[in-house]
Order: sequence, then C-alpha cells, then structure tokens
Amino acid sequence: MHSLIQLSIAVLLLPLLSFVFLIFFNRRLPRMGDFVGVGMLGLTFGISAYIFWTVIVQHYDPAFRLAWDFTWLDFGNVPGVGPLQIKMGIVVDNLTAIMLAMVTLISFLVHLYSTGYMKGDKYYGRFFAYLGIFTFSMLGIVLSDNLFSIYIFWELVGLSSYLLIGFFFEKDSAADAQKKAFLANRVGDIGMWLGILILYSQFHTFSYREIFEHLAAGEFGLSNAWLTAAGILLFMGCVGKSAQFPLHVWLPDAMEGPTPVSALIHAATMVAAGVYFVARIFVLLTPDALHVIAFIGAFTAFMAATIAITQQDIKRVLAYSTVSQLGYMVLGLGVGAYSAALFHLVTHAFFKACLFLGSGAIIHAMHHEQDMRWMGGLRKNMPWTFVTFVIATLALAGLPLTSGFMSKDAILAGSLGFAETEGSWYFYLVPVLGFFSAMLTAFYMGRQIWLVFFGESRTHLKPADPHAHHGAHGHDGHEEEHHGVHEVAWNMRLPLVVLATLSVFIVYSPDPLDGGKGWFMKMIPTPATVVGAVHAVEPEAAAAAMGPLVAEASPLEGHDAEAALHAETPMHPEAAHAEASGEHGESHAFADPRQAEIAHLSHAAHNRAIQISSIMVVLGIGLALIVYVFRFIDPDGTAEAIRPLYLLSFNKWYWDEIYQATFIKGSMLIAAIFSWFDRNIIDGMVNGVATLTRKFAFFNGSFDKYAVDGMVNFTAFFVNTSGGVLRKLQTGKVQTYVVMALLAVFGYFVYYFAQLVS
Amino acid sequence: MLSLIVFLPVIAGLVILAVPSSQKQIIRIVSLLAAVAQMVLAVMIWRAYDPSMAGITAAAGGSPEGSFQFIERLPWITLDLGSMGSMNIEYFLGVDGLSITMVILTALVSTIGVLSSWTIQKQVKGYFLLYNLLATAMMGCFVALDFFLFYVFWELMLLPMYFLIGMWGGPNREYAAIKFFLYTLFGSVFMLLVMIALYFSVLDPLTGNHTFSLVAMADQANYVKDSILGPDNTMWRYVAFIVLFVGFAIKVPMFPFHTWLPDAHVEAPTPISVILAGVLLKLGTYGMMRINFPLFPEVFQASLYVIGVLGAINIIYGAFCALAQKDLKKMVAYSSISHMGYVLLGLAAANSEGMTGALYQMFNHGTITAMLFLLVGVIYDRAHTRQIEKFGGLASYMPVYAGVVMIAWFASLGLPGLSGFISEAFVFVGAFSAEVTRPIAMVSVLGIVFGAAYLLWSLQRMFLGKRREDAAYDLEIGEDGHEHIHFHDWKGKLDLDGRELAMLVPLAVIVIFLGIYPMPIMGLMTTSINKLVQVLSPVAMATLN
Amino acid sequence: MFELPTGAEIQSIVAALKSGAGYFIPEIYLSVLFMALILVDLAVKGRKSVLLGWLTLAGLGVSMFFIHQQHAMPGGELFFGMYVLDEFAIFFKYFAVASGMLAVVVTMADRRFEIEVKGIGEYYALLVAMVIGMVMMAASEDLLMIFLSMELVGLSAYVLSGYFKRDPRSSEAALKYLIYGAVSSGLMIYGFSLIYGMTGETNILRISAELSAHGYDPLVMMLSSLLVLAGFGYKIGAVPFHFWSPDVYEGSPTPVTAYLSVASKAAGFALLIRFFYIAIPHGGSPYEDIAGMNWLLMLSVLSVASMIYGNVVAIWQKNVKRLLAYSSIAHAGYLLLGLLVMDQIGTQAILFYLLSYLLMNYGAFYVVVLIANRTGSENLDDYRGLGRKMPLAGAALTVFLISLVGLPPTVGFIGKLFIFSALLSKGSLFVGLALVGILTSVISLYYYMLIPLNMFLRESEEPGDRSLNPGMLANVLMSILMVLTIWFGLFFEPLSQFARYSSAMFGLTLY
Amino acid sequence: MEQLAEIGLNHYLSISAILFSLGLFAVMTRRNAIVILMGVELILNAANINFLAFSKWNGGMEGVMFSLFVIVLAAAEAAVALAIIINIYKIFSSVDVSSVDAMKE
Repeated sequence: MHSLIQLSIAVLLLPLLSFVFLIFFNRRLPRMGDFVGVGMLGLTFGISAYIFWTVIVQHYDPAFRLAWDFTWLDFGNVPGVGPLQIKMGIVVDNLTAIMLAMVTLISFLVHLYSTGYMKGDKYYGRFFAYLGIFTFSMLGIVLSDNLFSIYIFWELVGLSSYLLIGFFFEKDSAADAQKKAFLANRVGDIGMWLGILILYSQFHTFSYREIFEHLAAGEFGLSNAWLTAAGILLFMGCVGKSAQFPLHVWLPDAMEGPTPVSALIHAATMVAAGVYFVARIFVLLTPDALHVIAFIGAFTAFMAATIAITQQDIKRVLAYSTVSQLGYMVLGLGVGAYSAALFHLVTHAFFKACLFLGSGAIIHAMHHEQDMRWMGGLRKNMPWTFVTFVIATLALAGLPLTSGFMSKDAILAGSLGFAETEGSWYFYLVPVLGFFSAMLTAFYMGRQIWLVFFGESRTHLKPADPHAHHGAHGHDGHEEEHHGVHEVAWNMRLPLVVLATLSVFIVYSPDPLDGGKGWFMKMIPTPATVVGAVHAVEPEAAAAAMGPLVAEASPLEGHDAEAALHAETPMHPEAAHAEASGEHGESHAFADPRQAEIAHLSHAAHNRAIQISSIMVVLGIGLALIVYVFRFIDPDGTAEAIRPLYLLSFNKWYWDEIYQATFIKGSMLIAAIFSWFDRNIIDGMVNGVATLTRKFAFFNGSFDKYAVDGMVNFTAFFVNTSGGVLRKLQTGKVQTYVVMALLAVFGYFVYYFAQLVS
Repeated sequence: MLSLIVFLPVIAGLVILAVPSSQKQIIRIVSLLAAVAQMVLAVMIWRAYDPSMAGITAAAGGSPEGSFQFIERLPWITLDLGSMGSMNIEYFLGVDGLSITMVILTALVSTIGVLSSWTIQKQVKGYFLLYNLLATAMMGCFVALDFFLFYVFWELMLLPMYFLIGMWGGPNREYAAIKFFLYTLFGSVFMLLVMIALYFSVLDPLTGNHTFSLVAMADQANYVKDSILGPDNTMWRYVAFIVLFVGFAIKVPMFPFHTWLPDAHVEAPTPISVILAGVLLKLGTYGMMRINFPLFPEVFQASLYVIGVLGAINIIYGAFCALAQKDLKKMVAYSSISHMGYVLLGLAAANSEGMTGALYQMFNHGTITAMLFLLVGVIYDRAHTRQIEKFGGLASYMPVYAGVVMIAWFASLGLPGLSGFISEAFVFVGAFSAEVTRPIAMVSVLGIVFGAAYLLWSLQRMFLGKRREDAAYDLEIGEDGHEHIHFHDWKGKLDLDGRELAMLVPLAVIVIFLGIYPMPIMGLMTTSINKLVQVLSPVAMATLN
Repeated sequence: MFELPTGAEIQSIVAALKSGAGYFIPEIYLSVLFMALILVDLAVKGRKSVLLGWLTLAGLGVSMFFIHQQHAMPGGELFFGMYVLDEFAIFFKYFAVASGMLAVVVTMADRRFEIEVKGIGEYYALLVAMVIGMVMMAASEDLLMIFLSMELVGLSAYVLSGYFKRDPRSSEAALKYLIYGAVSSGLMIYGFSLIYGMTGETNILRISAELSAHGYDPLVMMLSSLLVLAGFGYKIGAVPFHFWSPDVYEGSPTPVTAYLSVASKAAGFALLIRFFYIAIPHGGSPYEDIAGMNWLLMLSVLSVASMIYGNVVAIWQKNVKRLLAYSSIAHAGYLLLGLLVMDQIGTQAILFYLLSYLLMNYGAFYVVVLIANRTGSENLDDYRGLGRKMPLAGAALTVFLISLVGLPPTVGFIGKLFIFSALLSKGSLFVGLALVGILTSVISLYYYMLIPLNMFLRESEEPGDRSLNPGMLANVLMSILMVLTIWFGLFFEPLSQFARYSSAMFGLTLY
Repeated sequence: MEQLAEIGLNHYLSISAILFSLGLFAVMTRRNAIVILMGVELILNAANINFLAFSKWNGGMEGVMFSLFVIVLAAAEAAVALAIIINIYKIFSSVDVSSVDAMKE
C-alpha cells in the first residue's frame, strides 16, 4: 500500500475517531473536549496538507492517480455473472488532493472558530462530535473510488447535516428545517441511486473506472436514452445535495443551524459535494444530460440571485447566494467547463466560508441579531471582520484581482463557447442568465455590505422583542449599543483572515485575468467523455483518449504507485503537451469532436467573457451604490412600484408554498386514504359484516360479538348466516325430523328414478 | 446439536412446570438460562458452519450429506400403506445458508424476548411455559428438513401465540388473538393438502419410497411423471404454488392479507411483538425460499412479476399507512409490513443480489424491528400511552433513550452504515438488474423517501421541540436548575435502566457492525443463495426437461 | 307345508353351534357379565354405585382379554354365516369395550347420577348390553343379525338416554330417540325385506353373489338400498339423518352422550363399511355407478352436507354438549370421506380416525363432566375464567379441542392427515372434497376455540380465585388422556399399524 | 283382472306397501305418541308380510325366521316405548309429541 494511501486513510479516520471519542466522553472531559476535536482536525489538516504538497507540488502531473481497494462483499460464484465481488477503495488524484486540503482546512478553521462561537452551549461537546462525523463523511465522499461507497458517505453527510441543522432541536423551526433538509436530500438520493442501479445492472460493478472502461468499450447494453437517464438521475443526487432547482428549498432553511455549520456544510463543503460528484461522473454524461444540467444550473443561479436581493436575514442572503454560486458550478459542468467549475468550487468554498464566518462574527457580536435592517455602521466596531468580509464579497461579486473573478469568468467563457457550439438560439439563454446573475450578485452583495457596515446603527429602530437576548437595551441610544458590539476574539478572527487571504488571485494564478495560466486549471484538465462520439471510434482508442481515468496498468487490485506513474505518463501526450504549451494543449486531446469544439470556442470566448462580466459587475455594484449610498432611487419606493416582482422575490418564488400544497399535502392525503382503506375496506369486512348482519333480527343478539370476535372476512359472514338459517331446521319436533329424513330418501329416490327413466 | 437447540426451551418448560408458580424469579431465570444456552449453541453452530456447502438440494447422488450440515436424520414413522408403498416420515434436521442465519436470529431474538418479558407480572408460569413452547416451535421450523416435521412445528406456533396475545395482551386482545389464529390457520391448512399431494408426487431417489423430505422435493428430477404434482401436471402445480404462496404470504404478511398484523402487534405485550416481528414474519419468507419456490420453480419464474408488484405494494402501501398512524406501535407495525415488502421484491428479482438482499433484510429487519418494539415498550411502560402526540421534546430529558431511538429509527429508514441499508440496497440492486422487476424497482424506491418521512416525522413529534401542553408527563425544575420530567405512576429510572440497556445495546452493536461489515452474516448465505438462484433459473429447468 | 328337519340336520346344527361357540366367547362372557350385574344389583344392599362401577370396569377389562384371544383364531363364518370373525370385527370389539369402559369412568365421575337416580344397577347392565350389541353389530354378516344387534343397541340406548327420569330434558331425549330410532329401523327392515325378496338370501356375502350372478331390478335395488341407508345413516348421525342427535346428545346423561357420539357412531360405520363394501356388488372400478345408482355422488353429498352443516351450526351453540353434538355430526362427515375412497387406505384412515375420535371426544366429555360437577352448568358463558380455577382441566380440554380441530401435534391431526391422504392418493379425483374438509375444519377452529377463549381470555363475573380441584383420580385420568392424545399425535405408528391390520374383512379383497 | 284371479305375490306386496304407507302416514301426522308407535308397528308388519310372502315364493326359511324375530323385537320395543311414554306423561302430563320440544335451536 502506497504511503499516500495510508495517509489518506488516516485523514479519513481521524475525524471519525474524534466523533466516537467525543460522543461518548464529552461530558467527562474538561471544556467538554473541544480541544480533542480541534486537535484531531489540526492533525488531519496537517496530513492533508502534506498530501497536497506531494501530489500537486512534487509530481506536478495532471494524470497523477493512485488507487487502492479491498473486497468488501463477496457474492461467490453468481449464476450468470460469475465471481462477483463488491470492492471498497480509495482513489487519490489531483482533484482529491485539492479537495482534501480544502475540506480539512475549512473544517479545522470552523472547529477553531466554534470554540469561540459555541461557547457555553448546553451541548457544546456534542457539537464538535457532530462536526467530526461530518468531516469524516465528507472526506469519504472525496476519497471513495466507487459509486456505492460515495452513496454511503453521501447519505452520511446528509445525516450529519441533519444532526447539525437541528442542533438547537428545541426550536421547532430547527426541527422542521432538519427534517426538510433530510427529505429533500432523500428525494435527490433516490435519483442518484436509480442512476447507480442502471449502471450496475449493466456492468455488475460500482467502481468508477470499471464502469468507464465498459462504457468506453461500448458495452452498455441498453439504449442510449437509458444512458442519458442514468446521467440525469445521478445528477439528481447533486440537485439534492447542492440545492439546485427544484430541490433548493432546504438550503435557506438549513440556516437554522449554528453559523459555523452553515459556513462549513452549507456553503463550503457538503453542498459542493454535489458538484464534485458530477465532476467524478462527468465523462459518462451524454450531451443531452449535459444540456439538462446546464439549464438547471443557469436557472438556479438566476433564480437564487433574484431572491437574494430582497432578503433581510444576513444569513439567508448568503444562503441564496450560495445556491446561486452552486448554480454557476453546475452550469459550468453542464457546458463542459469542467476545470472552471471545479476551480469555482474551491475558490467559492473559501470566500463563502469567509463570508459566513464573518456574518457569524457579526451575529455573535450583535447578540444573535440576524436581521440586516437593524444593523449598520459596524465597520467602526469590527474592523477585522469588515475588511475580510469586504475582500470575500469582492471575490464573490467577481471583481478582478480576486479568485472569484478568475473562476467565474472561466465558467462564463465556457458557457459562451458552449452556446456557440450548440448553435441554436435558446442555448444562449445559458450565458445570458449567467451574466445577468453576475450583475445581481454584485448588486445584492453591495447592498449587504452597505446595510451591515456602513451608515448609522439602526439597532434602536428594532421593535421591542422580549424574547431576544438583547431586549434589555432595545431602545436605548447610540452609545448604549456601541459598547454592546465588539470585535470578536482571536480564535474567531484568525479563520476570517486565513480565508480572506485564500480569496486573492495570486494563490491560484500569476495572471489575475486568466485562471487558465494557474496551476489549478493545469492540474485539473477536462477529461474526455466516454460516451459522446465513443461509439464511432475504436474502444481502445477511446480508452486511450479517456486520459487519466482508465490509464492504469492493473485496474483491479491496489498496487504500487510508482509503477502506476510509469505506466501512465507515456499514455498522455496531451498532458505533457498541456504542461508545455499551456491552455491551448487541451483542445487537441479530445477524441470527441463536440467536446473539442467547446474547448476551442470557450478559449476563444475568454476575452469577451471577461469584458462582459466586468461590465455586469460594475453595473451591479453601481446600482447598489445608487440605491443604497447615494439614495438616487428609494428602494422601498421601487419595491412598491414593482410590487409583484418584489413579492415574488421576497417570497422565494413561492416554492415552499407550492411544495407544501402539492407534495406534502398530497402524500398526507394519500396516507390518510390508504389507512382508511386499510381500516375500512380490507379489514372492514369484519365491521361491515357486523352492521349488515344486525338486520337479521331473528339471530340471537350475541351475533355481533361472535362476528366481530372471530370472523375475518365475508366467508365468515356467509358461514354465520348460513349457520343461522340451517339451524332453523332443528325445530325440536321429532316428527319434523322424521319427515326430513323421509323427504331426503324420497328426494334421492325421485332423483335416481328420473335418471333411470331417462 | 440441532435437536438440543430446538428442544432446550421445552426442557426449560418442563423444569418450570415443576416450579411452584409463586417462584416467579426462578421461572424467569430458568427461561433466561435456556435462551442463553440456545444463544451459545447458535454461536457454536455458526462457528462450526462451513459456508462453502450449498444446501437447498441434495448433493450429487441425492444424499443431503455434503450439502447440508449438522444433519440429524432418524426414521420417525414408517407405515406400510399397501398399494402406495410405505409412508416414511423422518425426524430430519439440518441447516444450510438459508436456515443458519435464521437460527442465529431466532436465538438472539428469543433471548432478548425473555429479558423483555421480565416485566410480565400476571401468571408468570403460564406465560413462560407458552413462551418456551413458542421458542421451540420457531427454531424447529427453521431447521426442519422434513415437510411433515416442518408442518408440525409450523402449526405448533399458533396455539402459544394465540394465548400469549390473548391472555397477556391489550384491551382488544380477544379479537386480535382469534384473528391471528384464524388467518394463519387458514393459510396453513391448505399447506397440509399440498404437503400430502407432494408426498404422493415425490420419490426419494435413495430409498425409492414416497417421502416428505424437502431436500428430495427440491429436486425436480424426483417427481413422478403422472402424479398429481408431477412435472407435466401444470394446472395442479400452479394451484399448489398459489396455495402455498398464500399460506406463507399471510405470515409475511403480504397485502392484502396483512390486516391481522397491526391488530396483533398493538394488542400483544412487548416481548411478543418482538418475537412476532422479529422471527415469525420471517417464517413466511423463509418458507417461500425453502419450500414454495424451489418446489415449483417454473411457476415461480412465471409469477415473478406478480410477486414483485405485491412486494412493491407492500413497501409503498405500508409506508403510507405508517405515515398516517397516531399510535406509535401501529406505525412500527406498518413499517414492518413495508420492510417485508423489500424481502418480497428481492425474492422476485430471482438473482443472487436480490435474494441475498432479501435474506439479509430478513435478518436485519429481525434485529431492527426488535429494537423498535422494545423502544416502544420502554416508553409505553413509562407513559402508559403510545399516542405520538402525547410526547414531545423527550430528547432533552431522556438523552440516552433518544440516542438509541435515533440509531433504531435511522437503521429502519435505511441509513448507510447501519445494517438496514445494505439489505435494502441489494434488494434494489437485484430487482433492478432483473429485466422483469426493473420497472417495479423504479417505483418502489419511493418507499425510501416515505420511510424516511414517517420515521423522521414521528421522531420530530416525539423527541424534538419542547414538551407539549397535553403531554403524558409533567415538567419540573430539578434542584440543579435543569428541567426534568416525571411520568405519572412510574417509579423506575427515567432514562433507560440496566435491563433495557442490556437488551438494546447488543442489538444496536449488531445493527451498526453488520452495517459496516456484513460478511459475517452475508458470507454464510452466499453459496446457498447462488445455489438457490441456480435451481430456480430457467436454465436449470431447461436441462431438466 | 314346511317339513320338519331330520335328526341328521339337527345333529349338524348342534355341531355347528358347538364349533361356533368357541369363537363366540367374548359375546358369551359379556352376556354373563350383563346378568351378573343385575344379580349383584339385586343382591347387594345399600350404596353400591361405586362397587358396581368398578365391577363393570373390571368385567369389561377382562373381556378385553377374551377378545385378545381371538387374534389367534382363524377368521371365518360362524353359525351358517350369521356371524363372522375377522380382524375388522375384532377391532370394533376392542373399540366397543374400550369406549364402554371409558363411559363407565365418566359415569363414575359424574355427580349428577348420585343426585338424579336411586338405582344405578340397571344403568351399568344396560351399558354392557349396549357393548354386546355393538360387538355383534361389527361382526354380524347376516341381515337378521344386523337387525337384531342394532335393535339391541337401540333399545338399551333409548333407556339410557332417558335415565334421568325426573329430568324433562332427559325424558324428552329418550322419546325423540325412541321414535326416530324406531321409524328408521322400520324403514331399514322394510328395505331388508325387499333385498331378501330380490335375492332370497339374508347373508350379505351370498346376497352380493346373487346380485352379481342374476342381476336385479335397479328400481327395487335402489329403493331398498335407500331405505337401508336411512337406517345406517341414523346410526352414524350423518346429515340428513342427524336430526335426532343434537337434542338427544344434549338431553342424555353426559356419559351416555359420549358413548353414543363415539361408540354407536363407530358401530354404525362398521355396519356401513361391511354392508357397503360387501353386499353391494362392485364392478371393475369402484367409482362407476353401482346397482344402478351413483353411490359416490350420494355419499359425497352426505359427507359434504354433514361437514358443512355440523360445523356451521355449531358456531351458534351456547351449550357445550350441544356444540360437541354438532361437531360429532361434522366428524361423521369426515369419516364418510374415508369411506368414499373405498379402498384399503380409506378403511385404515377411518379406523384410525375412530381411534383418535375415541380419545379426544371422551377426553372432552370427561372434562365437561368435571366442570359441570363444579359449576353445575354446561353453558359456554359459565366457563369464563375457569382456566384460572382449574388450570389442568383447562389445559386438557384445550388439547382435546385442538385435536378435534385437527392441529398438530395431536392424534386428531393424524386422523385428518390419513383421511386427506386417502383422498389425495387418488390423484385429483377427490381434491374438491378435500378442500371442503379443510375449509370446514378452519370453521371448526372458531367454535372449538370459543371454549378456551372463555376459559382463559375472559374473567368470570364472581371474584375469588378459589381453585376447583376436581380431585386426584380425575386429574391423573385427564393427564393420561391428554398425554395419550399428544403422544399418539407424535408417534402414531402403532395405532396406524393396528388400524391397517384391522382393515382386513372376511370375504373381501379391497382395491 | 286376469292375473288377480288367484292370489299372487303381487297381492301380498301391494298389501304390505299399503300398510307401510299407512304406517308412515301415522308416524308423520299423529300427535299422540302411542298412535305413532302403532304406526311403527304397521311399518314393521308390512316388512313381515314381505318376508313371509317372499319366503313362500322363494321357498326358503329365512324369511319366516326373520319375521318371527321382528315380531319379538316389536314387542320388546313396544315395552320400552311404553315405559318411556309413561315417564313422559308423568312429567309433561301429556303424550303429545309436538308439545315435547323443549330442546331445539
């Protein structure tokens, strides 16, 4: 087993250890054992940093890939299939390394941050335990090398998100939110599961690589429509997890959870897992599937942005912006801008985490005030927070010199290239929506900055609220609330600083205008599809064209990495080329003409994208300034003027109401109907029979009792009545008995006499 | 060995018979000892079991040795029936991959059941007598390889169950008990006819006599050409299959024969619910795998779609009914209807993944549902009500209980990392891989969502949030300033006490362990399942004719 | 016009009697016992019921020994073919004596006899007379003997059923039984006369020979067989000749009820089997129309009607004795199923079923008597909560009832098993009948379980957990019967072997 | 009318058939227990006539024997019956069988 594998296993298990330890012993430890969590995560981060260093910096190779697996289930010699084993394994490649580093870093920072934020909570220790299991399952998603295990960890992050959203479970809103989140994710997971099943049913394996190999070899038994379906269904998992339309409704509610959780799970890592998963299966997505993905992403980005404009809750604004940004990533994958999307995933993770932690600091300082209307002028009180927040905001808005700028523009460029490739007019909706949302993003972030940090404090405007902690000084004046709000302590400040630093362009690329020149895009080249034109070309040609994914000597058993590396490098001319001649290299790599053209055109569209998006961003910020700083336009007045639109946005396009009315009400109704059916129809023969038979007045009164007692269905009723009728023959008069017998004899006689004569 | 594990409880029962009924503690301890001994034996059998032997049918040459293990085969009844040769009934026990898992499950659950019977106060002696009789009957059903013997054990279960529900049950127990009795008897009497018909249709290849041996019956080559259930007598073979299927389906219980279950569960005392859901339901599906399908493979192949659809109905219908329940125990009862639907679906897949999933699901459902009912019992003991809306916010006041409930509930809704997930997953894998059941599988996945829905909803209503106004317990501020609750007339420990933990923790450990690494149980069954699938496959039948 | 027999003929007659007497010992012995009991009753003064009881018991026990002797003897006809000795007959001799002994036991347990009647002597004497009658019924091979033995049983039964003179129900039972019995035996004898007219023979072997040799007028044959069937049907209490039985069973003293429901039904079957198998000439296949009529259909109708009617109407009964009466009608139906098959396994099934019926039915009646002694009632509602007060009796009764339903592991289950095996051994021919039998037995579960339901699941009105111990002897007996019921349910080999051995009849080779 | 010129088997059989029917009629219609018993006697005697006639025409003794036994048993039966009926009269103070129907469904 390669040392990196061992290390990544350690990375995977340490947080689990922290969970197990804390869940059982947190009450027995000093400080409820938070140091255990922080320490473990620190260690985890250290190891992943080392992995990152070795993988990305040392072998600087796009095709780097390590794999190790073991037989988890053994079905023996299955009739019709042959020996069948289900394997579990780990894969370490560039993407994994980067994700590991990112996840562990943010998780570590959040742990640290929480020591300040959650201090004094009743279940302080349990909180760290939950964070531990979340980190564990998230790392599992990152590391796993097959669909089955990723599904397992997929649900486990769902669980930990469930636990953490409902951490304040005594609040009904929190309990509702956690249930909603879990169920919404379950719906997505069903799709994902069906997708997995489609693939398994064809290949009897879960492993990515084997599936890709089979696909590349054109062994997919069902029609192409099934393959598209598989892609879309797998994407449903992402729709659930990454809160894409139509399953986005859970994420804003998830803000009921503690803010560090929002930062870690619902901004940086878990919600990005959906994107990560789609990236993992990117190569098997057919063009049709990609179209669906692209449109859903674009629509989500736009819709969420419009909603974010009107929200009052500081965290909700960020939540919707998260949805919107995830929409971008999905859009990016949909249009084939693979690297760009993943790039945006990482950059977004950092600056959005920064924003959430910042807002957390504000909320903490404001004594759990979340409504932006009652904030304002905080820049004086909280300089550190202010600065980091602004940096992250710029990155989110996508201003030059920030990381967000590079990644977003790469995506938009990709979308342009995509639209041009596909040709017909409606594909242009994708880039249009993308650019428009860029403007909206800039606008609502500008609004938020202004409402929170600039102007005068509006705390005193807040109507008195006995329940709020700071209700004591609701109405007293300026000074009063000023020494109410202070900058937060170092353990909450440090994460802000680190994350803000990571939102600057230089970390990723020397050229502030082009991420393509950066190490990231080079290390994460767009893999060649295995389904596009694959049926045209020869299997092994396709296999070769698949780039890193299938390029291993002995795919099945775990093996020595060096060998793998030797086996790989020669097989990737394009990889080498890419290193040599920068971004242009990629386009030659693709066997699939469509993919090649997209790559080409999107590169061509690069500059246009920059120009348009910069204009959009400037427009957005300008609008924000006009509205909130110079007050040329009165926001409330405008809101009145366009009330329907305002309401639509303010009420989140009414999705919650719609779902409530249709699905939830619907299933409740069905449930009611079914159980009624169960009680009254299927089982109800009994009672129905009882009522029926009461009409037979000449039965003895105990009939009900007997019937309802023992009789199970209609035969019971029949048996009983027939009994009731037959017994009437028993008159008690002996002569009738005799007559009966004689009649019987006579009857027989007549019967056979008739037979004889005939 | 097997005889011992089967008849231990009866021996215990005889001992109890000698104990004066005033000595409740002794009676309990005796039964517990018997159950534990059974457990130990089960583990020994498990350790000594060789997973590479297939079972299902006889080994080459028609002798069960080399195919089954721990065989005990004695001539029991040998009658000369003149024109029809001699009637041979054998005392024929043995285990293969199908039974061994169920044997372990039975031993486990009946031990738990004894522990949970500790609270029974009324007529302890009679109770444990019947309980031990029941335990013997259940274990016997799983290890019997002679149809006659199987039938005897099968019917032997009814009477104790009738009295256990009827005498120690809830207010409406008479109804529930007689309903259970009539329903299940209705199912099994037809089995008697089929059994006799099979007897006249099958010849034991070794002795050349008619036989009740299930091993001989499982091999289509042993059927007499022009007998009533002979290979060419299609009509009667279909009839027999359907009759058997209905008989077993009633036990499962399969829609629309399920209505006895909610009543029986709601009325039965906790330990009996545990036994009922934990083991008895499994007998239905076990019977299908052991008897119904291998004996009539071609009919089975012909009716895959129907079975699958019925399974899907069970899954979804049960889930919806559970969603609508107000009584916690009734909800759990419907949930087990829903979960047994997965088993049916997996069987309908008729491939290794599906069947393994089904059998594994039987085991997991046994442990998980046992936990669920025990937990319901815990809260019922305290609050004397099971109405969900009578609770709320319990998580703050009974953290340990809430924790265990979390494990059980999530295991039941199929959360990965807990055993329920793996079995359901492979049921779906199998069902989807099979052409016939693919559309059914695509529909039944909805069950996953609604399963999550009713479980999470009940979880929220009972444990999260704050105490309701009309809750079944009072709130008070303890001396330490924290809030506490206390139930009316409940003297014991508020949170789980030692006995309850002793029942629940082992189950929880098993559920978690088998969720992470299923091979210890799954490894036992794979060979037999593959053999079964191979026996059932159309290929095998083609080679036969 | 008739010339007197010559001396030689008389010699031969005497010789035949002498030779026959050797094979006639049990009957002779029982007749002696009968007279002895009357004499003892006259001779001994004071309370002698217990003494007489034990005496009868012992006497019958001894007769077992004489019957056992007959196994060794070569079977064959006696007294000019009036009488026959074969395994079949021996079986029923055992059966009659055994059930007689059980009847005595039940009688000795029944308190009502001390209350109701002064002189118990005639009772036992008549019981023994009935035993003799039944012993002869099973062995008689001549219409005359059949008639005589049936009348012997009948007359003693009339008296016994009315033995509680001051109890109107008992007297009513006697009257109904008398009238019904007299009429049906009248019908039967008229039928006999017609058969005699057709064949000029009264020995059933020679009758069948005659019929198959010279043929017959189907109309007359049918009429006569119907009349005979009416007579037998009344003995076995099958629908539609059953009407007397519920009332008589309810009214008669419980031991008599038990005795009638088991022994006289069994004897009736013995006659039916013998007459049906032997007198009616069978063609090549047993299932084609015989003697111009479709016997198969007729008997099927009888048995199906009995099963359905008996079980269905039993659901309504509140009086346990009456309930058991109806159930015995149903059991006649099950037994007829065995007769239908008309082959050796069918006969064997019937004999086994009768044995099981002997055990479980007597057991049930015995417990009923014990309970009646304590509660003074045979009403279902008065059984509430008895399970707590008489646990052993409750358990035993439950076992007997389960066995009557036919659930394993009881002997009743094996009986049903054999019956259905006999049916299904004929392929799919009788599946329909088997289905009816199965379904009706499910119905029977319901009403049988009403009794344990009341005993265990319901609480009695009057409080107090006073345990009603029926006494050591009774407990032992109950336990023995219960254990036997279960033991033979698990290890029925000896019983079924015996039944098989006994299914051989003189002058008949079964298919 | 020719074959009726001399007494033949058919005459006897017709007589017995008529007797039999009368007996059945009595049994079915009469309320008085005694009369019902007389009806039974008629039936038995019908049988006797048959037996005798047949034994004369078949030329065998069995019929005669049979009828003798039937007569004897009829007497015995009558004795028992009377005893029972008297007891009934003691209790119900009537011998009307239709009034004796305490036991019924």
